[in-house]
Amino acid sequence: MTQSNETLLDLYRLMVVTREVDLAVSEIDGHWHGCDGEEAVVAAAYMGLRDGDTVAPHYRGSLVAAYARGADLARLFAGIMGKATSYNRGRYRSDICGPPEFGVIGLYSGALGPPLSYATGAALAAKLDGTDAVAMAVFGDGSSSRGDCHEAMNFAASLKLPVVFLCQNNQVAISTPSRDRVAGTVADRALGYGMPGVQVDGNDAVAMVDAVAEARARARRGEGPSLIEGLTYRARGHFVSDAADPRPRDEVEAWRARNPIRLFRDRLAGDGVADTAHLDAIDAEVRDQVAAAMAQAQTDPEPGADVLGADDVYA
Amino acid sequence: MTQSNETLLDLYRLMVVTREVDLAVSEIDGHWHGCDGEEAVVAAAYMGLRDGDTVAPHYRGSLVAAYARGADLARLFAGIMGKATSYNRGRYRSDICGPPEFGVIGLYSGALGPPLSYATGAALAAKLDGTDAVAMAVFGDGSSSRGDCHEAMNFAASLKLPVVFLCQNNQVAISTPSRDRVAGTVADRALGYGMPGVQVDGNDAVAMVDAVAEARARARRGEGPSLIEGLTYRARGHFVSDAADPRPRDEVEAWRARNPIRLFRDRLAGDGVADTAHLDAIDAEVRDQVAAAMAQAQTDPEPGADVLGADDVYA
Amino acid sequence: MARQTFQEATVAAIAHEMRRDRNVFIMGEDIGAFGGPLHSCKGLWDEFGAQGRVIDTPISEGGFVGAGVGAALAGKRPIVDLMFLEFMGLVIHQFGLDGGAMHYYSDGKAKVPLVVRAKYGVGPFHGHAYDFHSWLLNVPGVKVVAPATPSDAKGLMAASIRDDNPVLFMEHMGLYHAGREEVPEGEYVIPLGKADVKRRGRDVTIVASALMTKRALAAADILAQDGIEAEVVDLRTLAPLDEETVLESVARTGRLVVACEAVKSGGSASEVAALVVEKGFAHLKAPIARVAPPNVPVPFHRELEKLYLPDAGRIAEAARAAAAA
Amino acid sequence: MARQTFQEATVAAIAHEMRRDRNVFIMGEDIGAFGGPLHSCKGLWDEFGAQGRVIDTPISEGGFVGAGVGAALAGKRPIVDLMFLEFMGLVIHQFGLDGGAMHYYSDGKAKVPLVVRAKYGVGPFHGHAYDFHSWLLNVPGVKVVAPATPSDAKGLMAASIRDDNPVLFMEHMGLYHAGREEVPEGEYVIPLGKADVKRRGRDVTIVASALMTKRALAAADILAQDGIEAEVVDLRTLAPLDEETVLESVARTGRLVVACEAVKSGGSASEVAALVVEKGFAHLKAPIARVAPPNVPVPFHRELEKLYLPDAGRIAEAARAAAAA
Ligand SMILES: Cc1ncc(C[n+]2csc(CCOP(=O)(O)OP(=O)(O)O)c2C)c(N)n1
Ligand SMILES: Cc1ncc(C[n+]2csc(CCOP(=O)(O)OP(=O)(O)O)c2C)c(N)n1
Ligand SMILES: [Mg+2]
Ligand SMILES: [Mg+2]
Repeated sequence: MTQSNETLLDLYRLMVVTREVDLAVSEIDGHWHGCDGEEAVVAAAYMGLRDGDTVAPHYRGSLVAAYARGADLARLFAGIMGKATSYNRGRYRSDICGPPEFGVIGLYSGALGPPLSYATGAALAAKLDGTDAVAMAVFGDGSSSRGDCHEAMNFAASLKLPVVFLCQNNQVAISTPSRDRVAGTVADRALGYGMPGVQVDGNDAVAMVDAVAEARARARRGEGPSLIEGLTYRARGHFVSDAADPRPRDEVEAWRARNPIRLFRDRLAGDGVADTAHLDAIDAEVRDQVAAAMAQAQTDPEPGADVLGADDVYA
Repeated sequence: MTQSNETLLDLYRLMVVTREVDLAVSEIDGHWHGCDGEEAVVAAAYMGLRDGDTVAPHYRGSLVAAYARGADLARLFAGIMGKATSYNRGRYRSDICGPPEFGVIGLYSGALGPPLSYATGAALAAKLDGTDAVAMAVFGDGSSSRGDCHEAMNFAASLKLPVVFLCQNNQVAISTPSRDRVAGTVADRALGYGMPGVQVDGNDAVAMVDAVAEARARARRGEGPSLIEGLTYRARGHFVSDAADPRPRDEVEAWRARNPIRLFRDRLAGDGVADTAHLDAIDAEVRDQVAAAMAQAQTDPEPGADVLGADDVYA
Repeated sequence: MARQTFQEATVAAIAHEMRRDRNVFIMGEDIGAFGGPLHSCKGLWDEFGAQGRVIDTPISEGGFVGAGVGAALAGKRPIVDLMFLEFMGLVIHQFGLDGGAMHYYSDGKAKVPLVVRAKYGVGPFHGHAYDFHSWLLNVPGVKVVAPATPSDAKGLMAASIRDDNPVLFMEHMGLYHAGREEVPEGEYVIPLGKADVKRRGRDVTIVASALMTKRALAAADILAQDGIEAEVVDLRTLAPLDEETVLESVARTGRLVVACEAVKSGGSASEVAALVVEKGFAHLKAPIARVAPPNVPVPFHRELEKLYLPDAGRIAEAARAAAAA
Repeated sequence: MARQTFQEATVAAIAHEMRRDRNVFIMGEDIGAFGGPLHSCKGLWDEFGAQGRVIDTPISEGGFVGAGVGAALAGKRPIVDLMFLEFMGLVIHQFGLDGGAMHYYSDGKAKVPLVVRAKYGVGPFHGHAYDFHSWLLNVPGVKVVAPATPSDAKGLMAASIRDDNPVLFMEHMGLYHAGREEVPEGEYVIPLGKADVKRRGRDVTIVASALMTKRALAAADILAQDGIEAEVVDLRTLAPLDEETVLESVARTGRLVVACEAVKSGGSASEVAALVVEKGFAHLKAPIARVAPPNVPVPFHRELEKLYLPDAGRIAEAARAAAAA
């Protein structure tokens, strides 16, 4: 599958947004789980969805997913600080939970795994309604060990639901290397469910977006779910202020050298999709946008006592 | 791997026990989940374990597992009626939960799935203690869809634990055909965990016992878990009094024609392992043993009020 | 009116709502052509199966309750047949913690109109009896419904399906096929969160739900022979609790017995007792008695099961003691 | 004596028990070389890692808590670090329903000496705060421990490891690194099931645990300024509840406030209130007040979090009202 130049530049832009969001939030939140090195997987996962589609993003990249679905960056940033202007007025955190009004299903508790089933349910709804909407169910390599992952995949495969399962495999879970605690490869699991499974170079933006496009098209045609494993690398710590990184220095360096934004940039320039000046302009525009959104969020008001809403628990 | 004649005859005997237990219990308990047609898988799973090994049987076959580990048949039958002479004095049912003093882990609630992890824990204990004990984790095709199955397999495979995962695939779960709701094949899932996985003709007793022996030997050598899928067929209803059987008549008949006891009997006679008279003698001896045990259990006393043990919940 | 069992009335409500609203569908293990264990979905396949609205699921409780949450977020109104309440422990995260939090955490943007129905209770079906509802009272955002009669089952199931929150609908196996009563046909909705005074009396209040309501009514008959007039309050909805009705009753009687099938420690009977000693203390003339099983798992032998579960006699005894105190 | 934080004292107890009994081992996510989130296992890897007794697990809570149950059945004494109590909803079946039933259902043959430790609580670590212990009071066979001080953490962790039942050991993140105190070195065991009167007083009893004990003590200081002498009963073990100590205290004071971090509805405060109105009614001179968060999930913004969680002022206010009633 080949993407249009426009799509490629949108993808590039979203990768730059991912990086700039990372940089901006890192300054205000030591507990921010960044996407440095994983921008290609993140941006490819959430780009180009349609109205009616649903995404249950991996928590690492969740804010980018919400942005890609149309949420306002300033309000998302406000949600990291719990400001009154956030989409939920400060009741919950936007770093792991996007606003549902944009078709984003977040972590409503801290548990990884269950959102894979929620995405499957959204796909079931699409099938019941006879639409061609799809659901993206994105999860980390560590999260692939949750029973939810198995239950969602078997359920989706046996009912032929329009789900794209995407593993954002950064090869580590907090401190635990996936080679130690994820037996086999995630992509190989697809075979056991009789669905297509493919391992993709997660630092190759084009390969990623092609794989996602193919899986989505298949889902929209009613042919059922697929599994994509984007093999990438967490270039920094588990969260911003995570000091210790026990991973081999040379491994870290080798992956950092394969920075997906830089690789993609070189390719776009090399293939003549855009010249350096154009790409620089995108960079600058994104940087300004992110900075403005952050400045806005920081001056936004804190929530008042009424937001607690002790009687608001029921719809 | 080739089994000794003695082993083959033990296997035959345990298959006959499985059938006779079925027949006997069917008379007193309409909710008995029988093993008709599945005797080869059941007997092969539980035969020949050693002291220190642990088994978490599939509920269908659990009583046979307890018997194979050395529990007394009369007391097991008493446990079906909740008699005072049962291993737990009537507090719990022996049809789905064997006595732990025989290394059997049953269903302590009605939920299928979690025992796979309990078996994995027993294997972890063996590894920590440096013994060569193994754990058998047996489950149905329907139960393979539980997240527990995935979590236990990944856990065992990544820690190289001595577990044999055995799927008693009778191709149906209550009314749901596995081809409808178990995507792919169970055996193929092994690949995704990087462990050996094999589908075996579950009505071929020799093939089954060979596969089990190989997997156990591998586990005892410290080489980690394996997965065996024994493909068989539930020759009758979900439980004894289950009237409706929506499965295609000819499919049912074709499988009934491949009755594993009959097939094995023919093979034993054909290969000269035992002549018909010898096999008949085993049949008769087992029949008497089962009848005597049932007669005993039926006259055993009911539990008294003291068994409730309102204050006995803590060890 | 139609003479229906609890099971029939429940299914009638589901069918009615499925006719009324195309977004309603049902899923669970063996609920399709098979009709569901204990006929929990009898007839639904014939009417709605071809529309794809009666879905057999794999044995993946977290997966399909989770799918229910996801479908509800997407605008459907799923009913999940969990088969047995015992399995709530496998799905409380999806149903309760996540499902119950979504509305609040999204500041009202997300709605989770999901019904999980589940069989439980000591009864003729020997096993899967455990009564696990009490936990959910401590999980914000979920509702818990436990009808005692066929009519209530019908009206409360309709209301549960129309409710925009995750609702646990409890179906007691000891009531399931245990006799028919006249049940209103067609549209019949009983609001959630309202208790029902099933018998008036001035001497002592007995609060109960589900099978315990039936036994409390039998206890009231026994007590009447001794000249004690017991009022029986059937909670019907356990979360949110109808505080008013309970407090109003105790304000009149001054005495309270709470009968509950969940084990005593940590059971929902404690919640009712705490409510009354907090807000109705001035009216209390006697200790509040909780009549509930001891703190052990449901035992297997039939006689032990009987010793385990409170019966009319034990409820009456507690009420007599309260009335005399 | 050593000056230790809650976290250090807890780990000291684990290390001591691991030295004492080779069957004790620990597993959980990221507890190996990394040392566990918030240093929950700091130092254990260095001392016991090479023996294979500190095991990093996959992210499979049901799987590794289940493996803990299985290893316990097989004679080991596993400690499972669940990371956060929020995940109890993912494992309550394995830990509670199955794990808690095994001893009883096997007529004493099975023992499940398993400790699940879990962090929770509103505190400096922003998130994973939910206090989910109350459910377990309704699950037969499990124990629940919630220490309030470093010393108690040490003695109760030792007792939990030596206990032959599934024990939930709760580690409040607001207490975890919040100051040191003198903690006995070496062997130090506090029996489970015994409450501790942390302050004597004759006017009103405040029952609490964990962070609420600290706040109750602060409330008692406030009350003392008004001449009200509050007695603070720290439950320490929530299941089984030390009924005697609570009842004895209320028998003297006649007034009871229960402070609890779990949301009010269905929280364990209700259990304490129910106990007292059932068995201590004769001594009660005022309504029992439960001081607990409202029935919503823990909100995110720091100010909302503060409004959500009871503080010393609110506990004092409730006690003052009780004392005046
Ligand atoms: C069910 C559950 N278990 C544990 C955690 C704690 N936790 C938060 S992030 C994380 C690591 C997740 O690893 P992975 O899925 O690979 O995502 P990554 O952080 O690498 O993006 C863990 C264990 C959790 N949030 N949920
Ligand atoms: C977790 C769980 N879900 C559902 C059930 C109800 N149930 C009992 S037996 C059964 C079918 C199991 O199918 P399978 O694993 O194939 O075993 P089989 O009966 O065919 O031997 C079901 C769904 C259960 N006991 N536990
Ligand atoms: Mg990862
Ligand atoms: Mg089967």
